[in-house]
Amino acid sequence: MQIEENKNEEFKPCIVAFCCNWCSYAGADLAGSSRLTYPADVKIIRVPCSCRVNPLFILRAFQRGADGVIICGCHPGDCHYTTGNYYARRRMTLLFGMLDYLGIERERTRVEWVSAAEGAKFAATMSDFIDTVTKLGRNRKLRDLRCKE
Amino acid sequence: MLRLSADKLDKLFSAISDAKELYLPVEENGSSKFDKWSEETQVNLNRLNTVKSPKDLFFPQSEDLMRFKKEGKKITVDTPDENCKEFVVFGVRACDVKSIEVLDRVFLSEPVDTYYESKRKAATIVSLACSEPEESCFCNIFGIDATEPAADVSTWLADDYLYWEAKTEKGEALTESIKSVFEQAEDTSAVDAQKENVKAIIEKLPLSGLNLDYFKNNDMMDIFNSEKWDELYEACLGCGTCTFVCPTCQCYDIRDYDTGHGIVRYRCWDSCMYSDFTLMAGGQPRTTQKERFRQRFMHKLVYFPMNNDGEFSCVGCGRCVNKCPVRLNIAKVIRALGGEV
Amino acid sequence: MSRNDMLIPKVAVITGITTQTPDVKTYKVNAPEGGKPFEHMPGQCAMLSIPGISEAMISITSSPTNKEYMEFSIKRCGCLTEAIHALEEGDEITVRGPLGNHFPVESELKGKDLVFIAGGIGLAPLRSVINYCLDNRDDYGEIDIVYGSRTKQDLVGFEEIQNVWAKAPNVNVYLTIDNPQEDWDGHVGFVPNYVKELNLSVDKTVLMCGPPIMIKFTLQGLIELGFTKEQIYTTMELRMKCGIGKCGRCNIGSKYVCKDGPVFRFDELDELPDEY
Amino acid sequence: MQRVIDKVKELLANGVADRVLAWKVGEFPYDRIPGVFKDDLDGLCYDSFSACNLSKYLINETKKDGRVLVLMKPCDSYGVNLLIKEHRIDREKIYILAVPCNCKVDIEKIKDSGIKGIIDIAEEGDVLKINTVYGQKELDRRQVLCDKCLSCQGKKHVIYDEIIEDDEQQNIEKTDRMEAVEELEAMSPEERFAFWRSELSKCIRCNACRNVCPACSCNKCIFDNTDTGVAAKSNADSFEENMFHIIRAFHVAGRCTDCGECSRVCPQNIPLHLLNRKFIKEINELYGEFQAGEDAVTTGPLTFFTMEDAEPDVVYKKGRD
Repeated sequence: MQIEENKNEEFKPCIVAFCCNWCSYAGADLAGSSRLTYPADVKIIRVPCSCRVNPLFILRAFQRGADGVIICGCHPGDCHYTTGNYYARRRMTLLFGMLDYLGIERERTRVEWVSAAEGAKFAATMSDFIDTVTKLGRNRKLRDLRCKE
Repeated sequence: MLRLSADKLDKLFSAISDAKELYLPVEENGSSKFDKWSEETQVNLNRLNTVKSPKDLFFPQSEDLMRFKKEGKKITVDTPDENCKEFVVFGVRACDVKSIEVLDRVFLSEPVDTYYESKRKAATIVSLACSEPEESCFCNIFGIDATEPAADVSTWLADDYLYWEAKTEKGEALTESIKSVFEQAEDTSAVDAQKENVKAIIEKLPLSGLNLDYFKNNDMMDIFNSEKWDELYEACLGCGTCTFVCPTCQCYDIRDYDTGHGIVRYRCWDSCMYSDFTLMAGGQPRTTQKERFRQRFMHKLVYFPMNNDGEFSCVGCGRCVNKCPVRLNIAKVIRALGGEV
Repeated sequence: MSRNDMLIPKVAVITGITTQTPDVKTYKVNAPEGGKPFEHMPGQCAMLSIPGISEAMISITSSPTNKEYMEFSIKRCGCLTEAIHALEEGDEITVRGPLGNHFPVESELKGKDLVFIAGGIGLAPLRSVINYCLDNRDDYGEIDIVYGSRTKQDLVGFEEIQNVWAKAPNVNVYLTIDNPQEDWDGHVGFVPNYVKELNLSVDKTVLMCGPPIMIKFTLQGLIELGFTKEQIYTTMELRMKCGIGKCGRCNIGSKYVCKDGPVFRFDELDELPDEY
Repeated sequence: MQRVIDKVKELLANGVADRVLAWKVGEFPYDRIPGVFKDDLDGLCYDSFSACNLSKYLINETKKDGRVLVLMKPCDSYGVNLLIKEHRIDREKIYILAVPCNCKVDIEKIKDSGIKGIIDIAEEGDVLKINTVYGQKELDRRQVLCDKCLSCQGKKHVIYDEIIEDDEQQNIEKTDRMEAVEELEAMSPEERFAFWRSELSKCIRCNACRNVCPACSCNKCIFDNTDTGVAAKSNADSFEENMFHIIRAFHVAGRCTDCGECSRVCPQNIPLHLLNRKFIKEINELYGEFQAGEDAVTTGPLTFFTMEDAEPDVVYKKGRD
């Protein structure tokens, strides 16, 4: 599977968003049904819980051409499985620290807690993240050259 | 014989690389490898062996074989160009020269591997005689003379001069093209003295006395069933270090990689030490590390000679001796099974 | 720019699919321009591949006497075979071959009485020889076919066995299944036992293929009956990648199964380490 | 070290175990191979070159019958605790003899100093007397110690049944183990990227770091499992090594005992311990000091949390002026 690259001259980042089924995925729905707009460059991948996101998923997304990866989960304390997002929080903190340590731009990864009721927050978060990543430009450091066209 | 002052080596390298790409032992970031020469490269001709052997130039650790494109149900196969740019490898030790002969027996036997062949044809190999063998060396037991390396051109670094002697047509051609950097060596006594000296040193090296008779004179199944294997393999971690630093190991894997816009089929080095090497949907014929460990050495010391006129698939370069994380190696295997004279 | 290397496959198209058993399908394969991708001898193999999945060694089940197409019987058991089972008529795959040696149909086997012993999908490589022999019927003596599988449904090519082989002159077909079944009135029992019951005359030549456990016990049985290892051939399978004796995967002793095999006589196997 | 051999003999004679896992002499005076001895202790050796961590070998050893006596250096003992905690080894089946350690010598460093053709090495105090085919050489052993020893956690054994007390004074100047990590952190992202790019691109995917690691004890590694789609075994692209090493470091995060074996065995001399130490440093700073293998019961930092944990954006805030 290849995340399609926009070949227009103007840089449009490719964003992968891992969204928890119980909150932010519904938040995205709400954003949609409330007719809130956010750029269409976000590819949402639904996961059962933010702690389902294996660091490999994030690296794979970058490998295949993502310019930014965002993980959205339930607010701490609100996890459908009680504690999943607490574990995710530690894992992602460490992983992001490592990516930074390896010289990968730290703004390319983000974790955001978005509940099912926060459609507006979802849209705003995505717009903001896209802005940040757009400023950074194309992800060149964590990319598999074989996947380049 | 020709010669050139050792402080003018850069001149030689730049003359060679004017016409062809030049690869030679390079020191980089705490490691060494055969790499392309440019004025900035840190050449190291004192290091006896690079970590990866020059086999990487003929049989790269990873190599694209072909590309597939799928359109609907249609598949098209796209293969890379067969022609390879001519290149020169400089500073290949006698053991590594021999290892390329071993690889030739595998890849140039029918059916010929054209990927290897094209690079092999494009290469001119310039060897460099050893002046300071180390304790891990045992090329002599395979009949290799470290002081008289084969290849297209042989060279010696002795007494601040590089002595140069073309041995084949390819070597003559290369010499002709860069003739101007050399002077005629009237006196080659420095080379002779070095040869004498190094031969005496080799006599004294701890592994020089290893004996291969056991592997020559015993039945394959007797060696295979030897009880010694039980003890030998014990510490083996099952990593692939020995395989990947080995100049003669030639096993490979073929894999497909979906790039999202076509499929690349590539091959890469593989190791018989890995548990998934022989794993099938239906089971695993080599169930423990013992079998895998035994396979590697049986192949080098017994199976390969059986198929190749008694030629061993080890050249005594000592890389596995130096690099094994737990210091197991072929020398230990030869000694444990076969003993010494 | 086509390059000639044994690692580079040819494109082929699937022109027919027959579902043989719940997990075995037989595929007719042609070159895109028609005809066969290449010629082969009975017992030889080919590397089939779906680019992007992987490549695997599969025996060619059709006889070389079939001039129109090639056939492969494939049991679903791994990653690639799973993907092949999902293919449809008209889909393209890649093949390369012929690889390996073949049964000595033109030499040692000529004029002999032949016994074919197969279990399950093990019939696939033997089917090539059986049909070759039937198409050159005068060159061979009496033919016995002993074939067993777990259930009636798992017998590969049941129709061909009943309608073609069983009706051919001087051919005896013996079928068996592991356990009794309602719509089965034939023999019930494991192949090795059945072979012993059949009391085959010991001057025949045996060609055998099946799961390792079947091979092991049938071989024992045949030796007890008085057969020698020189009379018994089998065809083997190991993990393979290159198919030309270079990648090292299928190396047993001094042999490479892909190049020196897959067909071996049991006296040859005796001289090799037991790593298959 | 005669003391150690005598003790082993005594313990075996007393029947505490029926075999001993220790270091065995090899081809060269500096070869120390992990090995199991039964009655004949010929070749058993413990000296400056016994650098291999034996703890991982216990996984296989404890699958066998009987009890095994194992020699443990201070740094290796953390691995034993970790493996006990993760139920990889059965405490009942091992008898641990703690042996003192005054840092190990790195043969590569000796060779890098230009010494070739080593026939014999004798140790006299801090002096290594090296006999080579090119003549007699001398070296100060403190100049050629293993990197992992220069910044180890000290001489404390965290688990043992019996201990051979240390009678030597530590005379080696240790460095702070986080020094190199901090240096990297102080670099700009571009410099860090260049550093890691050049280090990791040397990787030949031999898996030595993984196979030697006491924390890497999965029965089947994710990188060996073709079903995961990441089972690439080549260094076909810079991304591959990046991914392999990041994920491996992440898998051992909170479990890495910092024994330093990964860097020691790397044939390409990649400073892999700097990845693991980064995680250790972050964990210590964010979630409180934690030393994996300190004991065999404390829950690891990645299988634990508090409500007040830092949000992942601490990473962005760090070092921001």
